[in-house]
Amino acid sequence: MMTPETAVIPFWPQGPVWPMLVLIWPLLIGALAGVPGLREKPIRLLPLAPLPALLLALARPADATTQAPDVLLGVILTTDTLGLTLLGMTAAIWLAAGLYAIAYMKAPRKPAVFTGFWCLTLTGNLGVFLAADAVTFYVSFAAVSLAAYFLVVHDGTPKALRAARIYIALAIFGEAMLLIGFVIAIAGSDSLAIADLRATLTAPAGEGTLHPAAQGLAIALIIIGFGLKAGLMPLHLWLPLAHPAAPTPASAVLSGAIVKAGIIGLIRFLPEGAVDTGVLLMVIGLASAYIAVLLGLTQSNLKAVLAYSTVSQMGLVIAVIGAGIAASDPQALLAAGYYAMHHGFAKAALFLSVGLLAVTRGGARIALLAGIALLGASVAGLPGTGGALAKAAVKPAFDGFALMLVTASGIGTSLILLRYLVLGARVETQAPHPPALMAGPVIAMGLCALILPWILWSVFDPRPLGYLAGVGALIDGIWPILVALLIAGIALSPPLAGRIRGPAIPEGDIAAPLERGAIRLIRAVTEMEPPVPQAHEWRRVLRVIAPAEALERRLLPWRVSGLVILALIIVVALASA
Amino acid sequence: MTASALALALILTAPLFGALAAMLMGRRGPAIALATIIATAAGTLILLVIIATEGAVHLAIGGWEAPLGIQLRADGLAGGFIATTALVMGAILAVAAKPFAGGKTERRSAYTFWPLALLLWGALNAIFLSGDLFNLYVGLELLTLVAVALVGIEGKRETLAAALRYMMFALMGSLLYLLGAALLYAAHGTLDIALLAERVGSAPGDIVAAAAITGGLAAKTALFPFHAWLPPAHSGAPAPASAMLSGLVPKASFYILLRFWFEAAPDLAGSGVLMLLGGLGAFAMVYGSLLALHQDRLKLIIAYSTVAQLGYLFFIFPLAGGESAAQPWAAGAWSGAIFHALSHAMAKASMFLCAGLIIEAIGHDRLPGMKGIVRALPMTVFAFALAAITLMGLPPSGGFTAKYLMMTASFAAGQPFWALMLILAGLLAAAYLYRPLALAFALPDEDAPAPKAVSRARQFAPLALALAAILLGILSAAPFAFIQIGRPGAAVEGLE
Amino acid sequence: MIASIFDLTLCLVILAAAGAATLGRDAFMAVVFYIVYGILIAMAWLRLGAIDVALAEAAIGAGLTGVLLLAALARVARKAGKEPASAASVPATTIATALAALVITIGIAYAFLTLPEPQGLQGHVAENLAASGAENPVTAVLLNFRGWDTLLESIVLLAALLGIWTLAQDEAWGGRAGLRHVTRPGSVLAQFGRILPPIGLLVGVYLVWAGSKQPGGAFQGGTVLAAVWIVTIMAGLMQAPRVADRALRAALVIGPVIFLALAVAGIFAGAFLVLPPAHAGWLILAVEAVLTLSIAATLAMLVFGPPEPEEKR
Amino acid sequence: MTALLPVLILATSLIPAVATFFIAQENAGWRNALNLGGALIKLGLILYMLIAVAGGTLYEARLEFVPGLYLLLRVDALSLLFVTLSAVLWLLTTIYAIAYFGPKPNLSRFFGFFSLCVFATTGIALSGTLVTFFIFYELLTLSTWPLVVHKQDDKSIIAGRSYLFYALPASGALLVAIIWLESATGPIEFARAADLRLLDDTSLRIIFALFVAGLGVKAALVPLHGWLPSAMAAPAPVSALLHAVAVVKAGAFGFVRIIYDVFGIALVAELRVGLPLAMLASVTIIFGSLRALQQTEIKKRLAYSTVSQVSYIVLGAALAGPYAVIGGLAHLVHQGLMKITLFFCAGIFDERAGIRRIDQLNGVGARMPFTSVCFSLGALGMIGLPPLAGFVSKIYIGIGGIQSGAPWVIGVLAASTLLNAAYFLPMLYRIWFGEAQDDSRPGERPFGIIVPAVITGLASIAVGLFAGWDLSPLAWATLIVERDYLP
Amino acid sequence: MVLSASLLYGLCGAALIGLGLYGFVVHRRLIRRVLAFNVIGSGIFLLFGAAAYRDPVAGSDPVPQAMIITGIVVALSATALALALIVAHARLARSDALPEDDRSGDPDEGRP
Repeated sequence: MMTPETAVIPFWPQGPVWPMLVLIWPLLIGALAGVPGLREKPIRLLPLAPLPALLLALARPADATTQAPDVLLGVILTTDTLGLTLLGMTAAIWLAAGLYAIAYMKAPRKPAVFTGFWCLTLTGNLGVFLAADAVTFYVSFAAVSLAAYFLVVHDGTPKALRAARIYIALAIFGEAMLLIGFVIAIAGSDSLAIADLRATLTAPAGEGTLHPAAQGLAIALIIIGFGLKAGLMPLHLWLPLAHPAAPTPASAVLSGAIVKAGIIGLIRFLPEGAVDTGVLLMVIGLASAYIAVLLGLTQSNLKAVLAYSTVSQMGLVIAVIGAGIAASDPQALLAAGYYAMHHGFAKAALFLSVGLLAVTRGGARIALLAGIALLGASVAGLPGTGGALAKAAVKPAFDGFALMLVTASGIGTSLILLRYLVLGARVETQAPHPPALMAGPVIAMGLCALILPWILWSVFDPRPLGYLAGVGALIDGIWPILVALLIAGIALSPPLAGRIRGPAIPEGDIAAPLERGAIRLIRAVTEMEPPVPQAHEWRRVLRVIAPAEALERRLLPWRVSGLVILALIIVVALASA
Repeated sequence: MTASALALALILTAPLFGALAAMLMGRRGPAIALATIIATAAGTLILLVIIATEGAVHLAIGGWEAPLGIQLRADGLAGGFIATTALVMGAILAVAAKPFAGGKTERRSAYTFWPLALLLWGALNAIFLSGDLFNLYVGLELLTLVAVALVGIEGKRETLAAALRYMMFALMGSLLYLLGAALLYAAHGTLDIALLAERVGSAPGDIVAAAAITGGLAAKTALFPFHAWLPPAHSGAPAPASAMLSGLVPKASFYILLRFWFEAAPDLAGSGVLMLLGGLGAFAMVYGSLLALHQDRLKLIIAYSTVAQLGYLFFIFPLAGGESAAQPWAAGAWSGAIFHALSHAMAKASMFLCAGLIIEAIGHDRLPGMKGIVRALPMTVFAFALAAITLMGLPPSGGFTAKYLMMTASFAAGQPFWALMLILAGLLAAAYLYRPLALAFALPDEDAPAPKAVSRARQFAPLALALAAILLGILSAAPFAFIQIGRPGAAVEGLE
Repeated sequence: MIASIFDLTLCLVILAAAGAATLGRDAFMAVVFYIVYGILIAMAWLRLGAIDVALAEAAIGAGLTGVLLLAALARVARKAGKEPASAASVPATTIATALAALVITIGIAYAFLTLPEPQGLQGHVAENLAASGAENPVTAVLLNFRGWDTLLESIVLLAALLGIWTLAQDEAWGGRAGLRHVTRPGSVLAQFGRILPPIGLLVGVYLVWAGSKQPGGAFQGGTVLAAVWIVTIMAGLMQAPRVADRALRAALVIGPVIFLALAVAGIFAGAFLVLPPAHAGWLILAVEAVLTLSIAATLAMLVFGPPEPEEKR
Repeated sequence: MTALLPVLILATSLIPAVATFFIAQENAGWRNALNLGGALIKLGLILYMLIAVAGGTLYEARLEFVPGLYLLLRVDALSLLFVTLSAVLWLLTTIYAIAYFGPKPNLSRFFGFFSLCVFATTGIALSGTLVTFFIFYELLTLSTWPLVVHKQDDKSIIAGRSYLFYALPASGALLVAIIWLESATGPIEFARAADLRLLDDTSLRIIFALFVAGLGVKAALVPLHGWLPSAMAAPAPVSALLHAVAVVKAGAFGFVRIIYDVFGIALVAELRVGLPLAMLASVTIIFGSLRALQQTEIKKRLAYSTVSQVSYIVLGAALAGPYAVIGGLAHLVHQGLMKITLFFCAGIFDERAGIRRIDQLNGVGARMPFTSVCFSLGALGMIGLPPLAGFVSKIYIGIGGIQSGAPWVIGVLAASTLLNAAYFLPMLYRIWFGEAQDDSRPGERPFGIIVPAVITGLASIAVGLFAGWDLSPLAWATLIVERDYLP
Repeated sequence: MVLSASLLYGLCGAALIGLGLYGFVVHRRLIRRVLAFNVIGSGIFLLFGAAAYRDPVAGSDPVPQAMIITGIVVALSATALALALIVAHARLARSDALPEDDRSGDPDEGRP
């Protein structure tokens, strides 16, 4: 690591160039936004940014490694299945959201800034799927985390500002934790390759390896860092704040793509075989899945509801990852990625639909609501949808009670998406019909969610598709949705409708008290007066001088000075004798 | 006619001739001074070259060898002091040319200043070259009377009181020195330093003589606690006189003290006496610095600084005297003290000259009035700052070299106390010199009267002195080697 | 030489006079006692075989110093409004000083008593006397062997004079030196002043002339000449010179200048202040002559004091 | 030639320094030409030397000081790192200062002392012995003072007093340490390991503590940092000099020299003094950040930020592991680039828009976009945002901390990162999202004032983004450690 | 031990020195100090001369005699300057003592 290999041409990467281009291209697009001629309508550039990534994902090159030793501490990029899949998903979502944004954001504030940071966020988001070394990963992760701040804050309303403030505080906290975790791992492995880092975190104690406590600390910090992004409870609180505050296309990418950066981080970095960690993640993840639903049901903002749904879904994914780690099961980790992919498309479609609801009337609106219902069902795992495949893929990771919980989580998922549907149906229409650029992406994303899992099944799961046609699987897929419909029916039944008052939980639930506490802490720190020495005051010095001055007055008369001279003679004589 | 005789004759007589000429021709003072400077400088240069190339010069006056005659001896030490004196006197007299200019009619102070100043120079040179204790006495008396006269030259009540006060110490010092010399002669039949070195033992007579000489010279050198006369005397005199009094005069009595303890009576120097002298020096450093901190007049600050700085010099006794004399570090300690004496002479003279120019510009030397003086006298303030650097012992200056050498010696000798005192004194010096400097750099008060202009040429003299003090530090190697020439005691050796 | 009763008595009287001079209350009486003391000391010098010193002590130590002290006392009494009384109580410093002085006295006495065998330079002087150009060993030492001391000493006198002149008031500068004639014409002093100068002049010149062979010399002679001048002025026969007077200044510096020139000439002999034995005799005489002139002028001016403002006259 | 070059490099600063004093105030053309010319020539010489030293050439120049004691100028990789930094930043700061001051008074004095400071810094960098180091170190102290009090108002004078109040006792401590050490071992050359074992452990520990006190003032270690914030009274180019080009860097550089070239890692470990120093540095990092958080003035906040950031270098040096040193050394450069950017920008804010307090920053992003962007770059780099410069140093120091058995260091790093964010982000927030009270657009002119900020701002991205490049500061730091400090 | 003349005068000189030192230090009036100074001086000379006269065979040593004469002249010069200073000071200060020795300004002895 200390002496990277030298390139013949400085900065020119070794290996395939395309992955580097995937990352550089959006940056160039972002920079273009600042060019005078383009500055007026930079939003139009947005769809261009993810195109190379999408092409790369579609091309599906063989596993290859690209190195750029001069950049950062030596950039290494790889294209493995999981990474490419999620890369493709991410690129697609960003493309869709970008197209959507052209229509949605007619007169945005500071379009150039928005475009620039959109592209920067995108770069980071793509980078996490390609990175094979910790520093590149970290840089990408930081880019996606921090640049997204500008997407959240874009509207500039007080609400947006507050949400963004909390978002950035948490993001930086997460970054810091992650950095420490990485640093420990790098120190333990003396390497930057993610694979080595992973290995060192479970390496048995011994010469040249990390102390178990350090390993534990690193793992914990990595979980905190990525969990924060992935909305792992109780670190989820930014999601319900940021999503409603951000412009809709931004919400879509936040929930559909950016959150996945945390997921890929957990998958990439957590070492297999860490049983305790895995179990812990499983517990927290499942708990998240349920609690988030309960919290989400109390919300009345469409995007907040969706955000809690994301938290819930990600809980599930994290539980899968936990299970995979605990069981040292790479298949489970792959499945988690698969599940995340489906969720990404579905959630992107759902978020984008929020904007569509306001501009759709008549039959189109009914079709839209039906589509939303179908997507919701897919997420809940309705057989035949892409979501069912996703559920099926992750289930082998669980058994017993956990499996039951996973299956039953469909109830919550359905409920919360029903809540969305109900709330969405109440949205008042402001415009006559939707622009194609808004409708198109929603449809495309929805279709991707429903269909792509079918296409990719074979890549992720060795089992034949036929397995899904089994009765057990069908029942498992349907009953939670039915239960949910039942509950919803009861709740919405005339006698109860409008009577049930959930507790008034603010968006972001625990965010408010935490925020108050943080503000109080900062204020306390700010007002603290440290004992800084300021001793250079003359007056104090002068006090020291007073005795000297008195002595000086005493010595001045000759009778004293002369006597002292005589005394000195005697003393010198005595000292010499 | 030999070059060394010519050099010595020039150095000894040129200032005296100059003084007599100035006494005769009242209004030609500056011109006579210039001629004196040239002649003395020429002699000094020749002497330096001779010492550097051939070693210490020895000359029996009238051809009478000791013990009958008086011996002149010019070793590296003497050469260093003579050269420094020439430099300092040159600068002082250059600045003095204006306030003490001849004019149409003869004025009292303008008349007496020049012969007095030149006599002072002559007395200094006589002392630095003399190898005979009684001859040193006469030279010392000449120096003292001239110095007293210069203190009182302003003719104000305070300056006369200061002169009288100085006179008391000086008279006492002279008598005690004479007593010591008489006892030494009575015991050993000679006052030649080289001969005494062989004869002085530790008989009661020697001890009483040493005690009397030490007491007398300490009073003249203004070693604490005999310094009471110094601040009023040095601050009351006109600036060029102060510069001589502070920069040069105390060095002469110190020089004799050095010659006495290191050359005439090295065996007598017990650790008790050496520690006593060093201790008083240390006390003087702290005490003088503290009082300097509290003064509100620039010249008083500089004067108390002299009290403090003279204290440094006495570290030479514990570090290079007695049993230390034969140790490897003695060379460093000895040279360090000499470096200090020389660089202090230049820096202190420069400071007093600066103070004089400031007084010319603003009419007084009270600190608050100095605010913003840098605008009117940039070179002067810069010179003052450079001199301050030397006094603080900061590199690269002669003061630093001195401090470095003495500190090294004190650690090597296992007496780090002196080193710590040196550091402390440097800090205190920084503190008391900082005040005037900071004020000089501050923005002037808006209602302050505009300072009078002072010509650049005159500002250059103190700057040259301050630069010389700095140069002494940058080019330490040559002077270091030079003042080792003929050094008593251990052989010349480098620092370990 | 064994001490006689005379010596003992002399010592006791000296001590008594010194005690009166230093410890007495009245300043004027102290000065008077001091003059007496000076004369007694001069006698002691005679007893110690040092006639040159005795002469010098009588002329300078007792005479001139006494005159200076008296004159100063008079002027101070005129000018100082009040006189500080001497200490009524005996403070601790006084006792301590007395103790310290006593200890030092004992120390000196002890040192004197324990002096090693004398190693005087009588032998050296005698050996080189012939080459010195003087027959009186003291003169030989003063003007040849240790001529540099003497040269400096003559300059010390000038330095003192310069110092005194420095104390003039600015407006008085250039005027006549301070001492005025203080006698009425026809008084004893005035008469004395008429008779003394010729005699004094003779004595002075003789002292210088004799100095090279017998006791006496430039300083003693110069003192006598100065005294003559002083008395003449006190008697009102002459006016004190103006300090700006060229002739006066020339007289003041001529001795040291010639002496210095002689010293510089030594470089041609490869040394400093060399009196070639062949010429030493007349050189010494010449130097003594000019030195006497300068010393006389200087001593007189020392007594006259700084010039004083004209209008006060 | 090998003896001449170091002297020449010194002369390129000294000659302009001395000559500038004699140039009349009105003669701006000559003055600027002299200073810029000196800076450019210096840079050229250094580039030449960089290549030569990378190839293994050694440059040495000796001058006898007193017998047995030499002033030694010696160019090794470490000196070059520092000297390159200061030379580059000197050039930029000179350009900036010329534009910043315009026709203000006392400029000859300013530029004279400024060049003198750089001269002293170069001397520090090239010093081959302890005594040489000390002499230039003190020269730096002295030549800085006139710059600190340049404005001559009361605040500046107080600041100057405070500066000397800290700096001079420190130099005393340093001198005692040096002399104590050398009295036992003889003159110490950095390149040759002296046998410090001639002294006992306790003495060595005291000496080390004295070194810490002596260098700690310039490096602004708590509690010796008090002068730095008050020195903010000086004009912006001076702040740039204090914080980036010369002064604090000299202290930090001194720590590296003392630990690696005087004591040596082994002895430091044996004496167990590295850990306390690392802890002190850590306390400083945290304390400085906390104090920064409390400030309401931009420059004060930046000053405390420096207090905090410079201790990273000390921390890296004190940890005494290869990675930590690399991080520390790289941070020497990184911090310099970032902090000088910040100060350039703070100066522009102040000079062009009168913005001094943080609450005046509201909405300035739209009014002064270039300045604001550069400021943001610097601030984000300070936080350690990848891929900006600060991030790289942090990673290395953190790794070094763990490898040296001081894993708590990463806690410090994390806390510091958070605190940095806490005091920088609100500023950025105000700049970009604050409500502007005033819509005027103060010009970011002349180019000289903004171009240096842009260059350093971009550089602080570049050194992080291309840290792996062979010529990056990090690579150079690695070279230093591999060549000189690895067994 | 036989009391020789030189011994006697030497001791006398020592006593004079002591007496003079005491007077020199304790007197407030400057003239009295100058007087005491002269007493010390002559005491030293006497001591010096007596020491030179210890060797009755060789006679008095001329070198000390010359030195003493020089000393006497030097003492006279000093006395003259000191007295002139005292007079000049008295003219301006109206006092024969230095300010710090003046009774009125002396805190130790505030008696009227």
